[in-house]
Amino acid sequence: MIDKVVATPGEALRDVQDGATIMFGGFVSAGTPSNLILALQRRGTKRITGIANNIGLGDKLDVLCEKRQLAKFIATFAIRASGGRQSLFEQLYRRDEVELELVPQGTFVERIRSGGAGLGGVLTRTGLGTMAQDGKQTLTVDGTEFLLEKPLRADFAFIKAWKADRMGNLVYRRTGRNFNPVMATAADVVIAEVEEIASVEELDPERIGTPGVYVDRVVQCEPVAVRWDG
Amino acid sequence: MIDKVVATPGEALRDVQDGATIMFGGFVSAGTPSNLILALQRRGTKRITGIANNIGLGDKLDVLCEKRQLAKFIATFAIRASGGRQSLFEQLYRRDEVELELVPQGTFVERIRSGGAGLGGVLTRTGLGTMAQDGKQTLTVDGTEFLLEKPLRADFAFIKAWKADRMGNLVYRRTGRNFNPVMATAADVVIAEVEEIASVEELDPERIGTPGVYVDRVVQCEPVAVRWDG
Amino acid sequence: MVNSGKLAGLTRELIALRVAQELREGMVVNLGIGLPTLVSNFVPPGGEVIFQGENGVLGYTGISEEDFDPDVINAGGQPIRLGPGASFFDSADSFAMIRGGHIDVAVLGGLEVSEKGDLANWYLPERGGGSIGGAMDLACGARRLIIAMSHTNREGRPRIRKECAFPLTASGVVDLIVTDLAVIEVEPEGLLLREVAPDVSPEDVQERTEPHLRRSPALRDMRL
Amino acid sequence: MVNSGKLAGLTRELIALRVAQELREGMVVNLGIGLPTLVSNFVPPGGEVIFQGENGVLGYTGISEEDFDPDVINAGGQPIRLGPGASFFDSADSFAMIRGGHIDVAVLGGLEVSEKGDLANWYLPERGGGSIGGAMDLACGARRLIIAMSHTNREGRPRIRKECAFPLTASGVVDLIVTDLAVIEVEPEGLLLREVAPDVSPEDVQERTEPHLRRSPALRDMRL
Repeated sequence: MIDKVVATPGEALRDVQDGATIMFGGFVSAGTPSNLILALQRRGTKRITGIANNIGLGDKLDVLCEKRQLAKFIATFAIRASGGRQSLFEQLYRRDEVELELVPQGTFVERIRSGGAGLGGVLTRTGLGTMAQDGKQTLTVDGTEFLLEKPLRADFAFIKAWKADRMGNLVYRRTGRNFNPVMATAADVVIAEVEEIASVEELDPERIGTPGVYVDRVVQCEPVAVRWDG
Repeated sequence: MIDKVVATPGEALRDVQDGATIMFGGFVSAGTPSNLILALQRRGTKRITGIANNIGLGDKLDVLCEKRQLAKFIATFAIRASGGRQSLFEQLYRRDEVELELVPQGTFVERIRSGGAGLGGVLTRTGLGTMAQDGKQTLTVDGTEFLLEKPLRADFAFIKAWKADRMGNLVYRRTGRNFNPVMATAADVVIAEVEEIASVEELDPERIGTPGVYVDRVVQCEPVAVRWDG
Repeated sequence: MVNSGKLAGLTRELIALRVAQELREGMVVNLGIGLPTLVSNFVPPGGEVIFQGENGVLGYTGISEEDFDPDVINAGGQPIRLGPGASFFDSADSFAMIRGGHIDVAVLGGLEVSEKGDLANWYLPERGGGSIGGAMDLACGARRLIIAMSHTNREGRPRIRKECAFPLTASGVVDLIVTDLAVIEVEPEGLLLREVAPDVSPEDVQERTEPHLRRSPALRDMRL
Repeated sequence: MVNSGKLAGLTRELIALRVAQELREGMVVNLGIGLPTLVSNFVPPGGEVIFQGENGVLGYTGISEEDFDPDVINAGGQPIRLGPGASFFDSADSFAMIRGGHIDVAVLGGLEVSEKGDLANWYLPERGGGSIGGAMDLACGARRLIIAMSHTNREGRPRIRKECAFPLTASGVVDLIVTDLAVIEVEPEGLLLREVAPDVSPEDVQERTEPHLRRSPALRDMRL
């Protein structure tokens, strides 16, 4: 019988090695796998390349900067535009102790989708004529210029859903979807933190946001409160 | 108050002109807008470019061949591989009276998604080294060769859902999704045939497969029985 | 170009109110973080303007600090109220909607706008560019782009310029600029001054604007 | 190459049964139209092999002609039974799954397979190519590709060839060939004969196969 449920976040992260590339789902308070992030902090994994929408905006990812676990971050929001209290990430960044690759959010999610869908990349007009174009190939198709954006994949994806069953089927709640379903397609090992484990019969096939075939491990946790303070 | 409901399929098709490019959702019996297709037949619109997964496999689209309404079809299944009874489409095709552009199904849906998502195209390995490569640009990205597949859009998309509300929100049922949600994003005018009109409060926000912002007109019809006879 | 003293222009709330007047029933509208998020609170109840949050929601009606539900937020992380006909979707679908031209109006904040409609709103030279978010996608993808911002920066320097000095968000994309002093349309021939704030003269606006402003034949005071 | 008389090879059902033996619990499996669709009926009940239909379903357990529901079909348009943990999705998500390497095994029919693993299965010269469907995507995207077909065509001509004569579906993609006569693995060094059908000799198979077949040290009769 297929059973992807593991007992603890620590067990779910058993093979996350130094130097791993990890995607983190979530958009600030919604759909962030905070228990997995805290377990990663406890584990002390070093030289992580992180891929997430946001870091340092009151979210839990900032804890990975306490002991400099991050080598690089690929994100769309990383430093408050308005100044104010500095996040740990910003402090590291200002001291050149962490690398940041900033990506427009639509390009970010489309690159991850490409990675998960076996595409070699997509053509977009977002970023043309801006710093987001730096180092990228442009292509003219039928008279219109586009940027070629390449796929993003990771060794692990840490995602968060509302409910799961033993087969790894996931149901999301409201804006908790965000990057989670797409990241679940684009990593070698996908670990889902959920609020509730349901029986296979309980989940409505019409409501499954990530089919279990994408998910390797499921762990039930009390959700951690997170809130944007930017 | 937003109200996209129209009374009859005929009224829903009021501005479909000769020469129009039309996408048709559906995968044989599931999610096919058969009432809209029959209304298009009655309307007698000529020189249509049709875009649909299948034609001539016992599906209703074949009726558009009775009076040669089709100039061209872009599809993934169009002629029975095994011979047997000829569809009207096949008869026209054998007499060179209709053009056929055959597209691998994954490329087909990805091209429509590109059209709806504002992308200039996607890179895929599907079709490399086959007849599906003819006339297409190839691109080598990081040492791997890909085909560049360009976006597909249409003047109209005829789609089918289970339920709708007055704002055009659509709920699909089971494998009735197929191409419908993607086609709804890639046409100038989107017309949805549904089995039931529900109040705005009735539809669960978590179950909406196509948000109303994509849909221009909704018409309620008795579903027409269709079955693969290939 | 130097400013000519402080003018009593619109408050942030009144700028948001003026922007809200551009919105109509059935329009799909995305509001950027900051000032633009205030706009949703100035649309009449039941007006059926459909607000989109790029984090994956359509059909919210405003910001509500009561009963914070971490799973019901806008793209600024703020708690939102849902209207009838709301729906949720993931980020891939959300940006397909934005980049595919399905957003009727995007309202974004701005640092600088050029007379050709170039927008700079993500990179502050003194702080670097630490956040792009969805701004580049919205700027390129929305059918109509409204920039809501203060007419000049803290030092009184005009934000509406011949060329943007800051790194661009997108070029040639801005349709309308609403500031504390004026409403200005970006047209192929240049900038058109359409409205001025109460107690603000067209000359006041021109003095605080780098490029030349043509005056609309229908130039009038804002009605707030 | 000429055939050497008719051999009593496996029926279509027994070919499907033999293919089903390749499947394990938890595997995600797509079955092509025709013979491959029979495979789902030969997996033990509760075996938790997860069948995918590219029309947008995961977790069906077999074909059922009772109570036809037009919205519950596989990619061959046939009515299917749903197992526990089934889910539905649209065609974009379905082909992202297929092309992104998330299908463990695809079982497709074949017209010809070359010794390099090239597959031709969509274009019959005498009928033209009127249907591709998902074959090219599945052939390129599945982690393991099994071709289930008759060993020779109606005229007795071998379908396993040095080079495919028919237009290709994809090149270098086939992993295993299961026919009415044999089970043959496609390896970088060439074709490896692993099993023969009951009452069929390795020589019988070689006579009906254009390229040279290496014999597996563990060559044996199929266990059905």
